[in-house]
Amino acid sequence: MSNVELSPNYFRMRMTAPQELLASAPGQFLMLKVTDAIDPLLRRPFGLFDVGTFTAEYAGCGAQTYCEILYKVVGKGTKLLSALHHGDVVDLLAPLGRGFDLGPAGEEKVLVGGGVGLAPLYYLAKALVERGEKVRLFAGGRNRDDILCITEFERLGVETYVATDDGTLGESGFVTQVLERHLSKGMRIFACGPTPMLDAVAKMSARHEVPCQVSMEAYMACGVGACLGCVMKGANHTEATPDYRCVCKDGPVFDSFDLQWS
Amino acid sequence: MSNVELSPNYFRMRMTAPQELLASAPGQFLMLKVTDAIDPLLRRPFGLFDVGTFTAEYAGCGAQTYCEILYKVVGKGTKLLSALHHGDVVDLLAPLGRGFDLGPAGEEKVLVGGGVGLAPLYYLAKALVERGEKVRLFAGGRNRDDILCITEFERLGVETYVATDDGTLGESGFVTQVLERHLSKGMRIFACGPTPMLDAVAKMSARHEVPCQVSMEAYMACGVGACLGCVMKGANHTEATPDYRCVCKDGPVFDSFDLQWS
Amino acid sequence: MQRPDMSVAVAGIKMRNPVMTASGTFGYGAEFADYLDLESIGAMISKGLSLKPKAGNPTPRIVETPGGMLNAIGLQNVGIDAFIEQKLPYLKNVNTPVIVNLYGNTLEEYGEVAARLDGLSGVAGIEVNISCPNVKQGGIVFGTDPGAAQEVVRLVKKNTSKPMIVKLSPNVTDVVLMAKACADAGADALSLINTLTGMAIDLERRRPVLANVTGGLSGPAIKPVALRMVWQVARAVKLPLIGIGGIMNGRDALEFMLAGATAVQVGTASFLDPSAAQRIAGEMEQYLVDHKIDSVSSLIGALEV
Amino acid sequence: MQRPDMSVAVAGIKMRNPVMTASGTFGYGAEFADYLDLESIGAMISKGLSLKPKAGNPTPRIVETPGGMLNAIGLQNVGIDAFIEQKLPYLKNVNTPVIVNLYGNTLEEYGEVAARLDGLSGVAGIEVNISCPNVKQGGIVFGTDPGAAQEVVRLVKKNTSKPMIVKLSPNVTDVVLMAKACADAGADALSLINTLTGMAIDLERRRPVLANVTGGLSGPAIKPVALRMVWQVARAVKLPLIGIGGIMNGRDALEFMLAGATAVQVGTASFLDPSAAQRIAGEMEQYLVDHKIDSVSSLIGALEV
Ligand SMILES: Cc1cc2nc3c(=O)[nH]c(=O)nc-3n(C[C@H](O)[C@H](O)[C@H](O)COP(=O)(O)OP(=O)(O)OC[C@H]3O[C@@H](n4cnc5c(N)ncnc54)[C@H](O)[C@@H]3O)c2cc1C
Ligand SMILES: Cc1cc2nc3c(=O)[nH]c(=O)nc-3n(C[C@H](O)[C@H](O)[C@H](O)COP(=O)(O)OP(=O)(O)OC[C@H]3O[C@@H](n4cnc5c(N)ncnc54)[C@H](O)[C@@H]3O)c2cc1C
Ligand SMILES: Cc1cc2nc3c(=O)[nH]c(=O)nc-3n(C[C@H](O)[C@H](O)[C@H](O)COP(=O)(O)O)c2cc1C
Ligand SMILES: Cc1cc2nc3c(=O)[nH]c(=O)nc-3n(C[C@H](O)[C@H](O)[C@H](O)COP(=O)(O)O)c2cc1C
Ligand code: FES
Ligand code: FES
Repeated sequence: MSNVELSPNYFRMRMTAPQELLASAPGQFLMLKVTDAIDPLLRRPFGLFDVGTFTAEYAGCGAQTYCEILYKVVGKGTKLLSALHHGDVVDLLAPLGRGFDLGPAGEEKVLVGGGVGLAPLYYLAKALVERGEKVRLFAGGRNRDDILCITEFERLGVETYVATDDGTLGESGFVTQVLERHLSKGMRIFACGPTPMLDAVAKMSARHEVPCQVSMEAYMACGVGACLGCVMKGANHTEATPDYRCVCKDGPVFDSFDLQWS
Repeated sequence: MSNVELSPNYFRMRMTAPQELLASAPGQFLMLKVTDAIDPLLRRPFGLFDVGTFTAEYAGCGAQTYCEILYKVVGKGTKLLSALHHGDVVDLLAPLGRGFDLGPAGEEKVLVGGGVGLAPLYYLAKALVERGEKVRLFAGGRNRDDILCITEFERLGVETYVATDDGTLGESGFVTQVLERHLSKGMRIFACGPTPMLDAVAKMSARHEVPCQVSMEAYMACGVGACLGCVMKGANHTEATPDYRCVCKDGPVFDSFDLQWS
Repeated sequence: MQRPDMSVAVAGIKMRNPVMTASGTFGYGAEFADYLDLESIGAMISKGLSLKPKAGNPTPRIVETPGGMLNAIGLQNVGIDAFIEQKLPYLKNVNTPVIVNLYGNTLEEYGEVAARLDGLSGVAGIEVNISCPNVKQGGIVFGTDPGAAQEVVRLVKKNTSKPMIVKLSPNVTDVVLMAKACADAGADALSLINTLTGMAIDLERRRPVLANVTGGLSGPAIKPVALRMVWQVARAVKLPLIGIGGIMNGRDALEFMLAGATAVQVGTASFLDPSAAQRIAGEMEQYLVDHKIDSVSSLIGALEV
Repeated sequence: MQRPDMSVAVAGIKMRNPVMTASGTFGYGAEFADYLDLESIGAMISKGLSLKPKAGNPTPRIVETPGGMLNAIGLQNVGIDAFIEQKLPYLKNVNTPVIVNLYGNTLEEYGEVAARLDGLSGVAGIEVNISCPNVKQGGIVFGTDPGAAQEVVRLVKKNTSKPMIVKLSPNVTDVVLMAKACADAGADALSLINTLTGMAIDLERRRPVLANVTGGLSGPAIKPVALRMVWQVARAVKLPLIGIGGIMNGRDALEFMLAGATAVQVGTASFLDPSAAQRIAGEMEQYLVDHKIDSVSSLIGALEV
């Protein structure tokens, strides 16, 4: 594996992975067991940032599938993860969940990422560019340290727009404000980031009548739809007629219309 | 720190330590917190194998005290310990307990170590040799992999005798049999190793009227005499008149007469 | 050497090995088919089912704690009818006993759910979860009151001809008293333990982490309590016991058998490793091979005290 | 900003901060003088003392469990007289309240130990450990029976003019019931929780690890149960509470205060880090500074539910 710090507290980790991951969809995620010990006990979920193959020459021992994650250190699991290095082994469960529906060709694709929410959008951008789609990325964060891998997106040919709360990179303000200026019918939104941002994007997409998919986060235990710990309220959820969706199994990517927003 | 495997499952670890450790006595021990996490939760006790000072030139930044331990991988704590390497930091509590009483000068000093029980005897041998004493070491183990650092003892000028159960190094049989052939009045025994060995040595020393100190092991939680978890029966212990001794505080080194043997 | 005999039977339910999957931690079974061979484990226990579908609690529902986790799923389930229609047909094709975990919001519901299952092929037995508040008796939990537990057990017994396992709560002063009460009321086997009630607090938000405030503690943290309770009950009650609580590997499982369990259930471990139940059965067998033990049942209650 | 006010008072015992050391985990205090400043902590609680010296249980007495440890020390102690003669004089010179934890092998002994301490200078208060078996009532534990607990509390109350803290056992169906019983019987404060009864098994030897078979579970593993019980009792009983169970750092301690505790006790943490109590008090203060909170007492029971 490799594990590099991209900006303070943000890391990009590449690990060898089973070949089946090549069949994964952007938006799917994996769960890592950070330690063999019981602390932390549960696996930690991360979006697939990229999946690919080392050539036999590069890998030195037959072609080798790898996957990458982009993560932020927020607690003890990610702290431990950040200390791993070449030669360490980490146990991964993947691919999990339902990824993005790329939608029909021809529409303009708009990716909206907040902070580490960029992670699954890179894998998505690659898939879209491969199909020859026009892709724009709107990336937001609190400050410039939260804006990651923009060059990588640009290298794919993605047009990028950046906004930071404090204006230390790109426009000053919320990325949703930038997005709103560029939004028009015929586009399709793919968003990942903090819930308040997704909430704003979902509402905006409704106003603009633009289809929108969001990738959600929730506390997870199993990642396979068994524990019912990660559920979210579906659009029609009421106390009397509850409608819970599993983020791990029915998501993490949902059509924004299928969920209940604030 | 440095951490090298001496023979299968036996490691020698050197770590920088507070200067106070220079005032420690052979036979004292330290307790290591193997991980910041809660698994394993408790500290693990290890005898001081050596304590010394790197010169300012060697350390590169002022003289630096270090200590060493010699340990065997037996469970999860020692397993984790064995994975540490240069640059890692481990939290140590030392020196703890009561060490060996070196006794009057002039007597011949006899060290008896079983397997990793050799650990505290090296520090002891150094102290004795420094005082100009004649020192012999009797080292036993199941097979040759259990016999460690004999060269280091010989370099100090210690006369060494080795026995292994399977005869793969030194004499075949128990080290106590070898010891018995060499034992005579005017000697003083210092023993560390598995309890059955210590039991045999204690009885032999009584028969030969040779003073004998033994370094004991017990499950420990606090290491400072507070939890009363590590106690052992004193010589006069009975159900009616109980006499428990703390291995961590009253020991780990005891006069063999002060303990109750099988 | 021959392969050791791993089979055990609990209240007439024959299993190829003692490893069952604990209710609520294995979905309805199918969720795990990609990760392990469902025909490699002893038995599967369904998510807890009630008469009507149940929405469960608001979120957050789970949180990690030191060496364990709290859950307040709130018994979300599809209801007994949907289970029978949608989930059971799949399970019938799996050659592994299926045990239905059930509960009622009232005493009567317990009886109705049991009746609904009686005679159904593909259901090898039922496990009655008595850790639910009895709404009518002011919220007292059936599983913490011997009298209330007996009522539930008697009623279910009347409504079923299937082997009936009663699952005990650890949140009691005297688990032996509860075990005896359930035994007297007609339980064919006892499983223990369910989760310990606990709580986690979000210091920054000054709120409980779980929307439900309290939740059930599971995982390695509770293993010592579970082992103790299995041992206590094994000495006092003749029924076969199923040990549950923090079992992560084959050694843990065998410890429960020494304490007196005929079989074990694997819960939280399946979240860390979806193939845990199969792996644990394999580790148990390997232990027997390594120690030249012919049959796993020879270990039941073999603790020397 | 000024330094936050860390002081609290429990039943009239004034402390510079809310961090006390838990009984049985801090020896008689002097053992830790090399590792922390005894005058930096809120209060010290002695090892549990009885009328006569007590030998305690055979060994092994302790074993590590996932995220915790079991102990079966068996209340080994020097006895109340030796404590007064040999340990108290040292403690009197330390400017930190000393609270004596006591227990009796019989009801009467509780009263006698309390009487022996009454009027002694240097003893700021007593903590009554009711988690002991009542030999006369067939081994039922005082702390799990409301009636028996009340008898103990009433008798001790009669024999002391010192602030009396009663320490509750978590091994009960309804901790609130026990808390109310003790409050009614005259407790001035309640501390909770003592250890959860558990067990560990040595698979190879097919024996319990502890010579005593069962032991008391402490450490991070039990924190969720402890928090839940503190919260439950805080809502039901007016007395000041002292939160105990798995507190490893300042954040843990503050969570207990949000749940309703006026002070906390640090137990197992002192084994991992002999200066834990001082460190935890420091971490609490730092949290207050970082969050611009003037006084730690403003957090007591501040959980929003
Ligand atoms: C489907 C999915 C995909 C994700 N993808 C990424 C990603 O690509 N990159 C990335 O950096 N992070 C991602 N996350 C969030 C990531 O899982 C959490 O940051 C991580 O689990 C925190 O672990 P920890 O031990 O460091 O923190 P903890 O000490 O457990 O907690 C620290 C904080 O993290 C939050 N947290 C803990 N567990 C989760 C969880 N399961 N989900 C959300 N928040 C949690 C808690 O609310 C807490 O405030 C994703 C989460 C989900 C559900
Ligand atoms: C005073 C003292 C000095 C010691 N010096 C050394 C030394 O110099 N080198 C060395 O290799 N070992 C030494 N030991 C033993 C060492 O502490 C244990 O091997 C170690 O704690 C095992 O930890 P673990 O996590 O790897 O094993 P665990 O997984 O905890 O247990 C594995 C086995 O180790 C035994 N064990 C666990 N904890 C202890 C303990 N506290 N004391 C004794 N046995 C234990 C258990 O009985 C178990 O069978 C010493 C022990 C004591 C009490
Ligand atoms: C997420 C979750 C859901 C659970 N749901 C149920 C349930 O529906 N019915 C039941 O009887 N027990 C339920 N349990 C309890 C488990 O079956 C088991 O008794 C408990 O988790 C202890 O075992 P473990 O430590 O191996 O997880 C649930 C446990 C968890 C963690
Ligand atoms: C080794 C040990 C000895 C203990 N002895 C006593 C005691 O004598 N009296 C008592 O009331 N509690 C005793 N306890 C319980 C602790 O005071 C405390 O209630 C419990 O350990 C939970 O706190 P913790 O998780 O912080 O350790 C003891 C605990 C341990 C670990
Ligand atoms: S994490 Fe278990 S159901 Fe989603
Ligand atoms: S280890 Fe605690 S008293 Fe010795």
